Amino acid sequence: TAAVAGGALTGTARADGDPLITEIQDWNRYLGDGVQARPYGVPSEFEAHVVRRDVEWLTASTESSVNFTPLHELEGIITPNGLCFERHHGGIAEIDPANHRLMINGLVDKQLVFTMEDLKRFPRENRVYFLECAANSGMEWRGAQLNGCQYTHGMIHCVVYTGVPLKYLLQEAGVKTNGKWILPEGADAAAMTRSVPIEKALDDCLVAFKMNGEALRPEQGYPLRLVVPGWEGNMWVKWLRRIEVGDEPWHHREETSKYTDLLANGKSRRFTWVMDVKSVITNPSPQAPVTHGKGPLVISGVAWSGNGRVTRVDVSIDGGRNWHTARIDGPSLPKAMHRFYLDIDWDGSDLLLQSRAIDEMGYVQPTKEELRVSRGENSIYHNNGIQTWHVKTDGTVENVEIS
Amino acid sequence: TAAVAGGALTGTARADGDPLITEIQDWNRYLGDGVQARPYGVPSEFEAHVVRRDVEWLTASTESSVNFTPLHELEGIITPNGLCFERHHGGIAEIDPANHRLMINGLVDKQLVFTMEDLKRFPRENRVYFLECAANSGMEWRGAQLNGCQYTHGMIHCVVYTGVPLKYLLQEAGVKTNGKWILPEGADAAAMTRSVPIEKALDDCLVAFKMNGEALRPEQGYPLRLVVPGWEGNMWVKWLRRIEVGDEPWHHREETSKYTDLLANGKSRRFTWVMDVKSVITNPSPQAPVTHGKGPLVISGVAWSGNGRVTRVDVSIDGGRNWHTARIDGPSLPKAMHRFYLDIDWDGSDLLLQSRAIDEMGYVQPTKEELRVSRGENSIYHNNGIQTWHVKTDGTVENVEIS
Amino acid sequence: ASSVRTDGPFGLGREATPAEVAAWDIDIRPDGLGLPVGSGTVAEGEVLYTDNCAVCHGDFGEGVGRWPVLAGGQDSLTDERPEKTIGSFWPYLSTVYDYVRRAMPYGNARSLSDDDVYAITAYLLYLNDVVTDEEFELSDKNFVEIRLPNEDNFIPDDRYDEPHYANKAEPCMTDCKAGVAEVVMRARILDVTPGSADDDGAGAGAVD
Amino acid sequence: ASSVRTDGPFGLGREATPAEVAAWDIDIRPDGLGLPVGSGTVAEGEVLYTDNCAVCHGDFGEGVGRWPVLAGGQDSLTDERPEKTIGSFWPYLSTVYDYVRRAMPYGNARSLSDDDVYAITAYLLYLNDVVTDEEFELSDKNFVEIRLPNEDNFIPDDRYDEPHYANKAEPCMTDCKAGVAEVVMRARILDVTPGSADDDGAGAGAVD
Ligand code: HEC
Ligand code: HEC
Ligand SMILES: [Ca+2]
Ligand SMILES: [Ca+2]
Ligand SMILES: [Ca+2]
Ligand SMILES: [Ca+2]
Ligand SMILES: [Ca+2]
Ligand SMILES: [Ca+2]
Ligand SMILES: [Co+2]
Ligand SMILES: [Co+2]
Repeated sequence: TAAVAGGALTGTARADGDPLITEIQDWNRYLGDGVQARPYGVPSEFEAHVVRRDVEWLTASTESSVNFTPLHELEGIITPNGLCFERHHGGIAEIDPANHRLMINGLVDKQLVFTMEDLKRFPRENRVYFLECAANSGMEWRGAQLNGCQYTHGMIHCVVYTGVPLKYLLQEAGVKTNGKWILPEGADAAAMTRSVPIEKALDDCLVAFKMNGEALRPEQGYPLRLVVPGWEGNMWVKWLRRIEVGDEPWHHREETSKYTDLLANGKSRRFTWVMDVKSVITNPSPQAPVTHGKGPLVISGVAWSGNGRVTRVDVSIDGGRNWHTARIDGPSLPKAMHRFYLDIDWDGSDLLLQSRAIDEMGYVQPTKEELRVSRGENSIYHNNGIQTWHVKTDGTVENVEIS
Repeated sequence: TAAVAGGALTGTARADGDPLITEIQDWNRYLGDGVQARPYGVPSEFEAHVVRRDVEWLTASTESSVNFTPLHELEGIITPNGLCFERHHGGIAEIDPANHRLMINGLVDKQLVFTMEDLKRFPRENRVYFLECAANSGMEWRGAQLNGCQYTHGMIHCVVYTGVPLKYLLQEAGVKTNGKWILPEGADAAAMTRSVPIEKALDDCLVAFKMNGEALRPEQGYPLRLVVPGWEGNMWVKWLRRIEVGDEPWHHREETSKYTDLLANGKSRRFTWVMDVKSVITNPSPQAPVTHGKGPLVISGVAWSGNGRVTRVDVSIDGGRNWHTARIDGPSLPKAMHRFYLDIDWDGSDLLLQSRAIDEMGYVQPTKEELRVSRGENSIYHNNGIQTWHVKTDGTVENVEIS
Repeated sequence: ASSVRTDGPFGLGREATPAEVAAWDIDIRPDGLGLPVGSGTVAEGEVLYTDNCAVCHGDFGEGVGRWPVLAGGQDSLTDERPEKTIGSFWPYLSTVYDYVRRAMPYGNARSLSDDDVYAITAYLLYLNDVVTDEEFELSDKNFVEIRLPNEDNFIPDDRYDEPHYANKAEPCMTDCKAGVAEVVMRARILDVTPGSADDDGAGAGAVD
Repeated sequence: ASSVRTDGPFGLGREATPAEVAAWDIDIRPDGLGLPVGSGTVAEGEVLYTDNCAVCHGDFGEGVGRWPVLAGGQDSLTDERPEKTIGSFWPYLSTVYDYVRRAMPYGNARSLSDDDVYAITAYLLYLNDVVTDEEFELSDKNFVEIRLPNEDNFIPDDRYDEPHYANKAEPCMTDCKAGVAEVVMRARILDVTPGSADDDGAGAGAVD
């Protein structure tokens, strides 16, 4: 009656049957763990490979570094909190919410200090938004480099935020007529700052304290983070402690030295905030090869746009010669991830998989070549070019560029 | 420069200022943990109180028992996987997906066995659904008993499922014309079974392998569970290993001894599948008192209906004498949780809070008294009566019944 | 060449073998479908029950501590605290055979032979006064003849005939009830949070 | 009586004290707004830099290992591997003062005095050949006179003028490109999964 390893028999039966069926398994006979074995639950031990991963050679220290969401292991549009990629500039600030304050200063009628409890007395909203680092896919500007969508596209996550519309807090302080920009600032060792135009601040920004229903995770800014829907992840200041209102932008380090886009002619674009329309096939992909041979194959992926909803995703299996409009499944929400599928019958020959998203503004995801022609190869940021995966006859998958 | 406890100063400033602001805190100076400190992340240490909890005297053993979702700590409509309430009948089956099989037998053209890999080759869907145990609020039939919405209403969660529409699997086997019922069965030590009519099976049931984007949690049926939208949680068979098609229902233990509703006249309703329109205010509530005194107060809660969308939620602050239509916030999806808010100015006097949901079928959440008049007090299941919380002048909250 | 799919069938999975179906197809229905060939007597069942079941369910099915009660409770269904047992509540005997075979004894399921389950089922009938003869033998031959007393008291779901649902009236919004609301009842268990002052007081009611 | 709210203001929070605003309001802008009173010379900065910064950024700002490069790279912005430093790339000196004061030295932020930051900023100008005199003193008085070489090379975001965005054409669906697609380039790093065969090979490019 002991459990029998099923590997050899998977998918086929002996004359008398698969012992995993014909013999009574331990889990069908003996009691498992009861309730409260884990008051806060964790994934199965068989899912231990589903984790955020970093690339050691990328950065000098883990405290200013990044790791990547395992997109190829996920489904739907919500990223579980434990798997949302991390990007820190001075490590994770661990802050007792009782010791956290939010200050509003600068060009306001009344400079204010809020406790967390104060903030939870304002009307609040729940919104699903993707957060993408502007450097996502940045290592692919010069050509195919990393073998896995976790690494090429994993600086993104999408969760439900609960927070106070920033406009309520600014109204409370009273923005002066010459207040045109805000400077959100973090409480961490990097004291992260970015300049945000007041129009955006008064539009859809949230001061969030929850993600996916529970408190923000420490690595995502617990107890308070700024949500800047559709815009560069770097602007979503974590451990938010202060918002200054000013009449001009600050041109701080993260909007001059970083997060500016160097063009081939030596000029650099600045304030390139919106994360453009983009998509990627997550399965199959280099970390998620096809193991089942020919026949029915689910092609699955995610698409998003900082401009609003994704209205259509096309998928090609022949390297962009012919396209099929994919099925977008589940909620289609503005500035949120979208899940798409194309179900095919695989004949077992090579595939060159691509996906191409179109957003509600009518923008079409460009090819990598189109981007390189317009921008050169030194932009680092905002690489939303169409990704190609080469599925080989043995089911393995490689990150390639094609003619 | 050490961190200063802020308790005494919260909300007020000394002449020179709050030392949490005027003195540089450790987390603003020294580096915190880097990326990959926790490849699969966990909540902040300051959230250690946000856990599932059980009530020890309820059951003889934890392996056939229940714990409760901490609704009063959550927001929005998605329950984090680690906090989804647990209900087991033989403990948690721990199953290697490679060793899991799904059989379809009975009145079909071809009896089939699927591996997990087979199932992942069918077209799949992502849908947000609440799962409520039919016994949720069951301990309140005779009157107010437990002080906390975690205990009175916490046998519910709402997540995004990814799975294969059950109809595809049944089509694959070919249901014979006399196939009118299915019997899903679990692989756990309780080998859980329920009878489900074929109309429901072919309508919106899913055979799910993911929740909130990642693999099902072990306590929620990893690697496979049946999703039966809007219907009693007990029917959502976990560790799903078999589906038999038959011409009559099976009248198994969980649909005869249990999950039948005993009326005052000694008759019992059977096959009471739908979870009716229901709501509860989660904040304030006994476990989440008002700590900030009078002034702006956010009243927050959740509503749901097994019949479809919730179209309206009304809130009363005077024990049902007068009602105010609340703001439903975030996605409104059929058979999913809905989040509602009423923002009030609290004058500091006693409140008798109630919420009342209305669904798209036009059903209105009944009062507890209406239910008792129709059903008596021995029904155990399907208690969707309007809950009353008494907010006292000191901000503490009690579970009460009122005239 | 590879092509885009529109719909099934997909040709996935494989045919189940007869041995596989037999291994898992253990369910029983009231009409006897699924009953294995076999038999067992009340007297045989008493021994098996005493050895395997009584530690939790009590020598007479009265239940030890909070473990389930299996016998008694006849005519209690309209009481304030009804006792719902096989004899007082369950509609079909097939449920007993099915459930004991699939899930009992708790912690060692699937350890009983088919004959064992017949014998134990016979003994549970005896404990519930449905049969009175210790020599009574239950088998796949006579199984469907046995009826449980409460079978006729199950009715279809008619919730939506209840007045609060049936009329679907627009609910009242203002001055819905005369007089100021008064608290008439408070939570019996003040705090069930583990570790808090009075979480040890046991309340009434079961989880299901 | 308690009443339903419609909108703000809510009267929440409290007024910040001047000391509190002063403690947190440390940001600097290109026009000099926010600069504290103070000063420091290149020579003073060299000592401070050598003690606090050189271990990571190198004696001449050349960067040790993978730690950031702070000087050099002039005229490299159109190269295949541009070197973006304060001297070669940054538009405004205020960013140096602001960033060093808020975030450096890495691991011991906020440990430098305002004068220290003036001195180090002066030294970084010197390492970048923007000033050449070791006696040069930077202060809140002369700060905004200093211009960095690359200031004029920043332009507004004009992504949507790019041809692939500007025309918003309906994309091609069939026979979009002549000939069968050929693979022209493969991933340079075959497997970055920790523990796998070739994850030690370092690739090109930085995270940002
Ligand atoms: C270690 C304790 C234990 C032993 C031994 C045990 N049971 Fe049980 N029994 C339980 C528990 C616990 C339940 C309820 C399980 C649940 O609700 O998921 C139960 C439920 C039952 C029920 C259903 C009761 C109802 O009202 O729905 C029957 C019938 C039953 N057992 C029969 C038996 C028989 C026959 C044996 C011996 C062959 C046995 N039990 C041995 C603990 C035990
Ligand atoms: C222990 C290593 C370390 C020390 C010591 C250190 N730095 Fe840094 N420095 C860093 C790292 C790491 C970064 C990048 C941080 C990030 O990107 O979040 C950085 C970034 C910078 C930058 C911005 C570089 C750019 O191109 O954007 C400047 C300027 C700087 N440091 C100056 C200094 C000065 C001045 C000192 C001493 C007072 C100092 N650093 C000490 C590690 C160090
Ligand atoms: Ca059967
Ligand atoms: Ca026998
Ligand atoms: Ca106690
Ligand atoms: Ca300022
Ligand atoms: Ca000086
Ligand atoms: Ca290695
Ligand atoms: Co940008
Ligand atoms: Co029911």
